[in-house]
Amino acid sequence: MSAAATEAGTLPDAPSGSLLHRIVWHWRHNPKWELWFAWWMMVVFYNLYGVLFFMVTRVQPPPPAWLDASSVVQWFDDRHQGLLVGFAIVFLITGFIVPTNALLAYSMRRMSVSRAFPYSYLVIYSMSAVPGMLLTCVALTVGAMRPDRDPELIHWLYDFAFMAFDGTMGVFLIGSLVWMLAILLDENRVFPKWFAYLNLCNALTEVVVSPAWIFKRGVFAWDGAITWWIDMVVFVIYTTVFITLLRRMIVREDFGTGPLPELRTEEEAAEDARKPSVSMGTAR
Amino acid sequence: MTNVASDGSRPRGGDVQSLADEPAEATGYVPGQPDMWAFVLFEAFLFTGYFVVYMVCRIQNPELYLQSQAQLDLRIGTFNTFVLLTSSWSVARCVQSAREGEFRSALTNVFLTILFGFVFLVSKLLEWAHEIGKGFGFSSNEFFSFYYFLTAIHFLHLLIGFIVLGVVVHQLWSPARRSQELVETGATYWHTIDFLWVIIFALLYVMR
Amino acid sequence: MRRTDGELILLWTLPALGVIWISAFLIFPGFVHPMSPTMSAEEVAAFYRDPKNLPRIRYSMILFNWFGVGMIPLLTLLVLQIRRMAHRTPIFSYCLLGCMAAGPTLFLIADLFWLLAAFRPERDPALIQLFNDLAWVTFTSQVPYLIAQSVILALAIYLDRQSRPVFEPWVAHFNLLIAAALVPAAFVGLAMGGAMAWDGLLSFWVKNVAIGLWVVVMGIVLGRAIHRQRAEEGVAA
Amino acid sequence: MSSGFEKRLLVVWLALCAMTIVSLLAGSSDGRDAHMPNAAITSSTIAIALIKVRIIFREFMEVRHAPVLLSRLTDLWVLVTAVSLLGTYWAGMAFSTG
Repeated sequence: MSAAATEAGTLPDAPSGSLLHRIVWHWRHNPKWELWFAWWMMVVFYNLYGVLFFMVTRVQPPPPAWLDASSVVQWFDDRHQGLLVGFAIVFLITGFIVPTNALLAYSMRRMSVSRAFPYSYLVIYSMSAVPGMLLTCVALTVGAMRPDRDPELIHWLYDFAFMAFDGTMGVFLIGSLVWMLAILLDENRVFPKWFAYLNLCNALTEVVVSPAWIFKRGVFAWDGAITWWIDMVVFVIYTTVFITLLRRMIVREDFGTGPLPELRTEEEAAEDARKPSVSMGTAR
Repeated sequence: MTNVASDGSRPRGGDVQSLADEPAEATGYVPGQPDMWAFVLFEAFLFTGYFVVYMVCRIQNPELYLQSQAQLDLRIGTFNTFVLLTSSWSVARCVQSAREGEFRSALTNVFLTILFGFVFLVSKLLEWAHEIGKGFGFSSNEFFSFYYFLTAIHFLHLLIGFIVLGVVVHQLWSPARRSQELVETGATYWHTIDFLWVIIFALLYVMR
Repeated sequence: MRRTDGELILLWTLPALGVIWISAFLIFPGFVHPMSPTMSAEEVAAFYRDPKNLPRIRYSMILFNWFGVGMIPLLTLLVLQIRRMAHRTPIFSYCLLGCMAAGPTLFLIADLFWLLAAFRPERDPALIQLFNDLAWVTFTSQVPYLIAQSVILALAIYLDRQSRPVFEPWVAHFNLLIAAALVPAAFVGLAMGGAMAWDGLLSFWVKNVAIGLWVVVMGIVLGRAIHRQRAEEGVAA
Repeated sequence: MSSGFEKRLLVVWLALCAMTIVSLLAGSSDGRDAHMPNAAITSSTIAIALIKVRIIFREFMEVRHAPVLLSRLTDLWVLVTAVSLLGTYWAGMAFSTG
C-alpha cells in the first residue's frame, strides 16, 4: 500500500508503522480525514467495480448486441455463478460510491460558484447509479436465476440490461457539463481550466453512445468500436485525471474560502522567495 | 532539432517567403489559455480514432462505400470547406485586430465568423434534408452511418462554437472586459472546428 | 424557532407513515407468507389471477406508490442533524443526501414491477413470473443505499467530537448492527430456498425487521435531537 | 503592422482555398457516377488535407510562435493521422488485390 504512504506524506508528523496503525492515527489527528475517506472510497470502489464487471461477472467488455436468443441463453449459462455472486457483491458495495459524488460536490463547494452547482451534481450522480448500473445488475441477476426460462424472455432481459447500462447517457452528459461550467467560472483555482475542457470531451462521448439505441451490429452497437471502446478509453483517462486532481485538491485544501493554495514545487518556492507572498501563511 | 528544421521539412502554402524570419517569431507564446490546447489535442486524437475506425470498416467493403459516396455532392462539401476556411480566416483577423486594440474591426470580424458559421449550419441542414429525402438515413448503410455520425458530431462542435463566439463577442463588446486571453481561446476553439472539417471532407467526399 | 417547528411537523408524519406502511404490508398477500421463488410460472400466475388476491395486490402497491418516498423528508431531517455535528466538511451530509436520492427510487421500481404483473394477470404466465421475479429481486437485493446510509451515519457520529455530541455513540453502534443485518439480502440471487432465498429468514424477515427497527429507533433519536436543539436555541434567543 | 498580418492571413487563406480546389478537381477527375478505388486520388487527398490542417495550426492558430512542445505535439498528431489513415488504406488495397 504505497499510496497510503503518500497520503501520510501530506502530514509531516504522521507516524510510520502498520497500515492499521496509520489509519487510526489519521482518524484521530488528520483534519482532512473526511476528505481522505471519500477519496479512498473512490479509489477502492472504482477498482472493485473494475474487477467485478470485467473478471467476476465478465459482462464487460459487453457481449455482442446481435446474439440470438439461444446464444444469449448460452451466454448466461457460461457465467451463471459469476453473475449471481458478482452482482450480489455489487449490491453490497454500490452505496459506497456515494462518498465519491460527495467529494466531487465538495470540490464545487470549494469553488467561488453558486451552491446550485454542487447540489445539482450530487443529485444527478446519485440518481445515475440506478438506471446506469443497478437496473443492469437486477436484470442480469433475474436472467441468471432461472436458466430454464423461455429463451425469448432471457433475451429481453439481456437487452434490458445492456441498454440500461449503455443507454442512460443523459445523466452523465449533464453532470459533466455542470462540472465543466463550475470549473470555468471558478476563481479559487480548485482545478486547472484544461480539466473543464476535458469534461466537455467526456460529455461529447456520452452523445456518441446514443447510436447504441439504433444499431444491433457494427461500430455503433452497444459493443461497438466507437460507442464502447473509444468511449471507454476516454472514460478511463477522464477518471484517472479527476482522481489525481481530487487528490491534489485535498492536499492543497486549507479550509478557507479564498483561492486554494498551489502545490509548492521547488520552482514555485523559488518564485515565492523573489516576491513577497501572502498566501504562505494560510497554506499550511 | 530546432523549430526551423521541422518547418523546412514540410511543404507549406503561402508563407515560404517568411521562412527567413522564423527564429525571431518563435517567441514561445501560446495564444489564449494553454488549457484550450489540451482540449484541441485530445479531440484531435479522439477524431483520429473515429477516422481510423471509418477507414478500417471502409477497406472491408470498398464497393459499398464508393457507391454510397457517389450519392453525396462533392460541390456541397467543397462549398462547406470554403465557408469554414473563410470563417477561420475572419476569426484569425479578429484576434490580430483585438491584439492591436482595434476592437471595432475585431467585432466586425467575429460577426463575420458567426455569419459564416451560420451559413455552414444551414447548408449542412439542407444537405442532410436532401440525403434523407433521397432515402439515405442514419441506419441505411454503413457509409451513411459514418456520414451522419461524423458530420453530426462535428455539427455539435459547431453549435458549441456559437456559444464560444458569443463569449468572444461579450468580451469585445465592453471596454470593461476585453480579455485578449479569452478572445484567443475562443478563436483556437473555432479553428478546431475548421481543421476537423478539412479531414472529414477529405474522407467522406473526396477519397476513393 | 420557526425552523424547528416545521421540522417537528415533518417528524410527526413518521407515525402516520408507519401505520400506512404496516397496513400496506399486511394487505399485500405475498408478504405475510412471502412468496417462494420456487413457485412455478403457473403458480405465480394463479396467485395474481386469484380474485381474492388481485385487489389486495393492487391496493397495497398503490399505497406503497403514494407513500414509498415518504421517508425522504425524514432523512432530510437526519441530514440537518449531521450538519450540526462537529465536522470540518459537509462530506457526510452530502453522502446521506446522495443515499436518499437513490434508495427510495429503487423501492419505487420494485413497486412498479408488482403493479405491472397485476395489471393484466391473463398474460402468459412466463411474463407474470418475469415481472414477479424482477419485483422481488429489486425489492430484496436493493439494500446498497441502506447499508451505506447506516455506515456513513455511524462514521459521522463517531467523528462528531464535541462535549455534547448530536447523537450518542450507541446510535452509531446500532447503525453498524443494522447495516450488518442487511448484508445477506444482497445475496438473494444465489438461493432459491432456505434462509437466503427471498422468502427466507435472513433475506426477508431479518432484513425487513431491521429496516423497521431502524426507522423506529432513528425516529425517536431524531425527535430527541430536534427537541434538544429547540431547547438550546430557545435559551440562546 | 496592421497591414502586415492582413496580408499574411490573406495569403494563407488563398493558399488553403487553392488546395481545396485541387481536392475538388481530384475528386471529380474520375467522373461523378463512376467511383472506382483510386489510390492516387485517396493519397493525394489525405495528404492535401493534412497539409491544410498543418497550415491552419501554424498560421491561424499561431503555433509557429508557440513553444516547441506545442509545435511538436501538433506535428505528431499530423504524422500519426497521416500514418494511420494512409497505412490502413494501403493495407486494405494490398489485401484486396493480393
